[in-house]
Amino acid sequence: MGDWEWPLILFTVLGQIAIGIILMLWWLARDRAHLDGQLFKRGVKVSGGLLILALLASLFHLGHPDAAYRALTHLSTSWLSREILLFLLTFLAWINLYRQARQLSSGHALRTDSATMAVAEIEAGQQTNSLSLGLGITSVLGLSGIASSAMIYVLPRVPAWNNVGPVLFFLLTTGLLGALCTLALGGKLLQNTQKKFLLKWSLACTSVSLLIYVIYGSMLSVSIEGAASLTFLLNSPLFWARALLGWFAPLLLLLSLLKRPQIDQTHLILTVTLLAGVGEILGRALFYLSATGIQITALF
Amino acid sequence: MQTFRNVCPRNCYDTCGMITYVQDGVLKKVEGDPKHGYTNGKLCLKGYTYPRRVYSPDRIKYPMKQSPRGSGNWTRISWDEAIDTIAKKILDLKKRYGSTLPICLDKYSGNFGIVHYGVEGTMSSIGYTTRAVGTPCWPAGIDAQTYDFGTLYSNDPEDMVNTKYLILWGQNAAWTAIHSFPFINQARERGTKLVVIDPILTSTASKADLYIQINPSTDGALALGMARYILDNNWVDWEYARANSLGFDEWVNYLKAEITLEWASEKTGVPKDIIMEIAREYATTKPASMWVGYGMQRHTNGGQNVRIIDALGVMTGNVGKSGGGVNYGHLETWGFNYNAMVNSAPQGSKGFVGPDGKVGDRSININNFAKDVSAQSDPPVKMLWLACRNPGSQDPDTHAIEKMFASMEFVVTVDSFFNKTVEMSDIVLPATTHFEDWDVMASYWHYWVGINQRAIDPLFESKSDVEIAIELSQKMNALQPGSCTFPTSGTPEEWLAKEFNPGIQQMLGINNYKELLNGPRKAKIPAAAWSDGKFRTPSKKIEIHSDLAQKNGLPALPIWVEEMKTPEKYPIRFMTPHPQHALHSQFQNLDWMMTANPEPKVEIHPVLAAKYGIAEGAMVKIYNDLGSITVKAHLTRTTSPNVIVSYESWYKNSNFNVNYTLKATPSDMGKQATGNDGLAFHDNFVMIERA
Amino acid sequence: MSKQLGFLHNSEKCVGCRGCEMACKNEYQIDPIPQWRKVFQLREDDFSLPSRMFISMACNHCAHPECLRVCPVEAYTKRDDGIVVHDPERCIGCRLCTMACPYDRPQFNPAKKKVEKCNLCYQRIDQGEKPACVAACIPGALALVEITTSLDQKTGVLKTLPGLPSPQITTPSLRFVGPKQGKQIRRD
Amino acid sequence: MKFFEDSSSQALKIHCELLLSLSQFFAKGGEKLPHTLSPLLKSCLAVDNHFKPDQLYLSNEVLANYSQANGEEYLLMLYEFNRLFVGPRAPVAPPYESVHLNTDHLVMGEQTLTVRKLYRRENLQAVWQRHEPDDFIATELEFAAYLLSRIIEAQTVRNNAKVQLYKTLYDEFWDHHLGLWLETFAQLVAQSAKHPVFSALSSILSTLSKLHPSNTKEANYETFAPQISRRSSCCCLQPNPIQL
Repeated sequence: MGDWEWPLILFTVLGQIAIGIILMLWWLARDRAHLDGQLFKRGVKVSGGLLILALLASLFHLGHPDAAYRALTHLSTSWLSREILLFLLTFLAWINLYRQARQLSSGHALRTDSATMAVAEIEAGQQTNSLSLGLGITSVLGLSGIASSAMIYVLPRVPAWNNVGPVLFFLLTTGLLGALCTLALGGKLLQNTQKKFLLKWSLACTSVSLLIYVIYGSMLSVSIEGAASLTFLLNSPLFWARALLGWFAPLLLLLSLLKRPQIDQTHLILTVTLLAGVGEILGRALFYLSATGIQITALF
Repeated sequence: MQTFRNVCPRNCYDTCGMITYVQDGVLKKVEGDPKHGYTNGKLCLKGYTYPRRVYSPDRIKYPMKQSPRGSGNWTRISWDEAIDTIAKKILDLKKRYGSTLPICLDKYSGNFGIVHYGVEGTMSSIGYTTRAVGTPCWPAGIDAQTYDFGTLYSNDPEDMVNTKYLILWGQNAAWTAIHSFPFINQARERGTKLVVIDPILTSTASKADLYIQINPSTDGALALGMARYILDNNWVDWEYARANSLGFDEWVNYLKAEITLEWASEKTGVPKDIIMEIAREYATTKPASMWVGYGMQRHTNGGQNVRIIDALGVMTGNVGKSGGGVNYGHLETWGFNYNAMVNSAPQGSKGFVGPDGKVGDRSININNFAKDVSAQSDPPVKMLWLACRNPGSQDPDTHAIEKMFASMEFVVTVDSFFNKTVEMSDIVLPATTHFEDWDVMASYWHYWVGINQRAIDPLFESKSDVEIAIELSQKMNALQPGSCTFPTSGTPEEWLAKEFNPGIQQMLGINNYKELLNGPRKAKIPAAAWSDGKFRTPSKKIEIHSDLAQKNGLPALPIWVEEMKTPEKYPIRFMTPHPQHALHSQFQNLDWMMTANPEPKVEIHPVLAAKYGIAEGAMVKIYNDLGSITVKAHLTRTTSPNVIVSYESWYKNSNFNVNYTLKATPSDMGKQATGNDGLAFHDNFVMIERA
Repeated sequence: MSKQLGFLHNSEKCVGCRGCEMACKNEYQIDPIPQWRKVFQLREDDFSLPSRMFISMACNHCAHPECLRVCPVEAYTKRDDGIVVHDPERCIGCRLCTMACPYDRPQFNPAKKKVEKCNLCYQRIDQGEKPACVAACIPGALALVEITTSLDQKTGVLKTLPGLPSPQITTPSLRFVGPKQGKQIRRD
Repeated sequence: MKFFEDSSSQALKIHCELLLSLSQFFAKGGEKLPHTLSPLLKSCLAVDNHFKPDQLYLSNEVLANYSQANGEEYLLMLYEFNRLFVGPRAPVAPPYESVHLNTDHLVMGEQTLTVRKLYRRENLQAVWQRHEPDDFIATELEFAAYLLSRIIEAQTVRNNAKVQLYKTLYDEFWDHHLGLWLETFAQLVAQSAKHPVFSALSSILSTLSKLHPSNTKEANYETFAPQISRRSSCCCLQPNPIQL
């Protein structure tokens, strides 16, 4: 059985939230003027903050963080090298977004002036294009970064990991927490359609995540080590907490949110985001804890 | 990088030749000495940990004084103060009791270097003292072979390559004599069958062609059954037996009259057909060799069982033959001067008047140390001197030891690590390791002798036993001229040189001890013990009928003597054989060992474990009237359902000590050659429960 | 890669004396925790008769070393003779190799915060000496061999033993002569 | 105010005295605490007045309090000293650099030999060389003090080259040896000390290491004849007979 890997848990989950937010912004900015400037700025700032935190957290996993830069040197076969590279590129792309966010303010001011509305429309339009390009690039880099983090754990030695599971889990975390955090950040800045979409999307992610986990779990038992992981999970109160906080509670809340759009949702959204966040953190902790490797079975 | 020659001085069959690598005066690593023909440039797992022993920050560094004893309140004192305190105490006791008999020495096998007999010399030189006499390890077997052949004397173990049939009888070479395996393997590669007879399926037994899990303490019965079958089939070497032994026919009559295969099988738990099989094979495959381990003689009838096995060897004419023998051990290569040991008592010393009227030391039983020390009244024992010895964890009945120590006036211990004995001492003196000493070591198994150089300077303020004796002598003579006869000069190397004599030099084919610096030497004696037929018994023959044994209250013949019966209250036999990662209380406390073997275990048969609801890894309380220990269970079918096994050892920061439950039950023999009967370590009975 | 060196462990001769384990520590004066080479006692139930049977295992210098594949800093390199060498200078202590190796032979040294493992004494081999463990093996159970098809065709040479991970994961350069069990007269 | 930001002879003297009194404390052992505690207190007070390091006054109060202690109290301190640093039971905090800095935690490690070389560069050697490890804390502290005393001498004769050289040597020795393990050692003592004096000792040791600024210039080397004073307060180092 593995250990409680705080650095890795924080690195993966925070990184995935950050990229999830960018991804959602990208979707919102998919065509002109849908993405509110304020939300864009807020989103970029928050995701950047999370990304930095994530990268810092990852250092604590190393015996010699000072030499972390060397981790870039084995791109040929090491998914860890690839992950680091992609996350650094994502970070660069984010810096560009940040630059755009700062310029945006000037562009934004124009809107208020009705006389030059036309100009503003165009400028805003161009901006949105370049924005969505920037967001697009960041998201793609980020998503591939996340995919490579997942690939690190696809180890023949660890049957529970040696499958598509890790990739799916990591991406779903990205989608779910990305959407929820965007909702939480967006608040009034989001149009109802956008809200609705994000809620539906979150709902989809949660249910898919639950579904996949069930299938994944049932497949674990084919190998001895996988079975060991499974029994560990089912016997761990953590797992049931994770199920409750990360799957069932969010499902109910999201459904009720979609059913009754009229009521003020801010608090509910915050709650569901929080719950899902905790759920995912526990989920990630269990991911590491439950890992059982194929090993020598001897007496001593 | 400089290299030095050393020899491992531990109480072990193999007594390995070592090469020590030293740089800037620091010991870097150790290797086996390729010039040592028996250990062949290889060490055991323990030997390789020596650098950790020498440089462990846990080592005892300075003379220290504890006040009061057992309080853990230690004061560092100078050598001068330590020796002054000790000297004054000795003189004070001498004054109060008119002799030095209140001073008791307990020294044994912590370091078997010849110069270390200076410990005994230290005591002799202050007067007549009380001495823990005997050996816990192997005395019953020694006496058995002394009654039969006149002394213990075995074939060169390298001669095992010539055997065609090999029985290891209660011997776990894989753990205690690993260097014999290449020779055993050579023989096996040429088709020799290996039979291992042992109550425990040891690592050695696991390699056997035939493993026989015998009822403990019934080895003699098995040998008698074999003898009867050999007799019935007339596979007896009458010529050899009648020509070389006394009382053979008398024993044959006993076999005819008293022994049946059914009885032997019933006693030993070994099926009849198996007894017949090994009897036939052993008697008809020539030469056939038997290696009698020390484990099998640690019983109340252990010596007698060895005598029976000896007789089996004689009956088949396997004694005195290359590739044969009933091999147990030898002291042929130990003919040194013991110069450091032989010091006459000071003028006018009063001694103990023995039953024979001789004045001398007062000897007490090393194997019942606690009780015997406490039993002395005229004069009582007031002071203990302990060197090369850790009774605190190695003697039977630890509680009794604790009580006895508490009753002492003064306890001095010389040691390198803070073990249970040091814990109960007033003064501890830091001992050197063998890398910091000059010495010479012989083996009680192989025929090689090697020199041990001082490879590094003694660490901190550690001193060798002889250096301590010199200081003590200087001090005592200053305080009271003539009160100590130990020489007050000589460098460690000079002391080593004084141990050699023409006899030993001739045996080793050298003219000067310095020649040993080029490599260990093998004694020039025949590979087959007793091949000259000159036995050392009173009759100069093998004494199947031994009047000496009879005189000592033992059966004259190698006949069956009943084993100790399992008591109702304590139905489980608790065996505590030698460990793999330690030699008694040495080695296991070192960091490498604590990583490789972090905790003690007790081996329990699944059937027995189930009976007491004990699961793998559960903690088990093992207890009897004497005391109890609690240890982790390991379920294994390598033991039998009525025997549990835990290997004696001293773990760092642990009070695990099997001897809390071990009664000081004497074995049947030992008095004749070693002064006291041995210990029936393996006749220990307990009860278990889930802790 | 011109050849593949590896170990041949004769479980028939090995008595589990652990000399190899400590000879390795002595040769490199390894810190207390890491065990480059470790002797394992096989489970009794995996064999027809209960007895004490052992394998001695260090790094298996696999043909497909997972440690080398996953290591982000190229601390692992595979020599022409197939020896997988770990360079502690490069290691940053990410411990991914310890997750990836089915034999747990890359060992994390908490004192150095880096991973260490057996490098098959390549310095000794380059000077024509035997690896320390092989040189120290008293019963002659451990040998340095070249892993070849002809070796694998020899009768009695096994690729794995009960209790060991499937060799398919990393194709270890370790071969066995299986333990032989004699006749046992038991009291249970 | 920190050491070396203030390299006035007075500051150096105070620093030097602290090192020496600590060296004494360890060298003379628990048995001599009645003689080594007050000097330690004295030098700590001087440090406190001059540099005002935070918290030091607390330890000083403890020292002040216990330096007045009666014989019995001193016995308790003695037993604690031996439990922590000497034995015969495996000591809690062995006072040797290599035990803490070398990952195998043995005495006579590589650090022991490197400090031996440093001493030799100054034509000095540990008094019990080859028996006592050269990286015994008292010896290292005394050597540090020695280097400071050389700076002071050089300052008085206005030999700036020499001042610079010995400052560099001092930094080098501190940064590669004492400075590397003193804090760890202090922590170990703090964790297991059962007597206030040793908690105080621990904080004095950490004050010492905290106050020292890190600085790693290599010295371009030329040796001067050793000037080790044969004052009673020097007992671990002696002129190297081979060199002289």
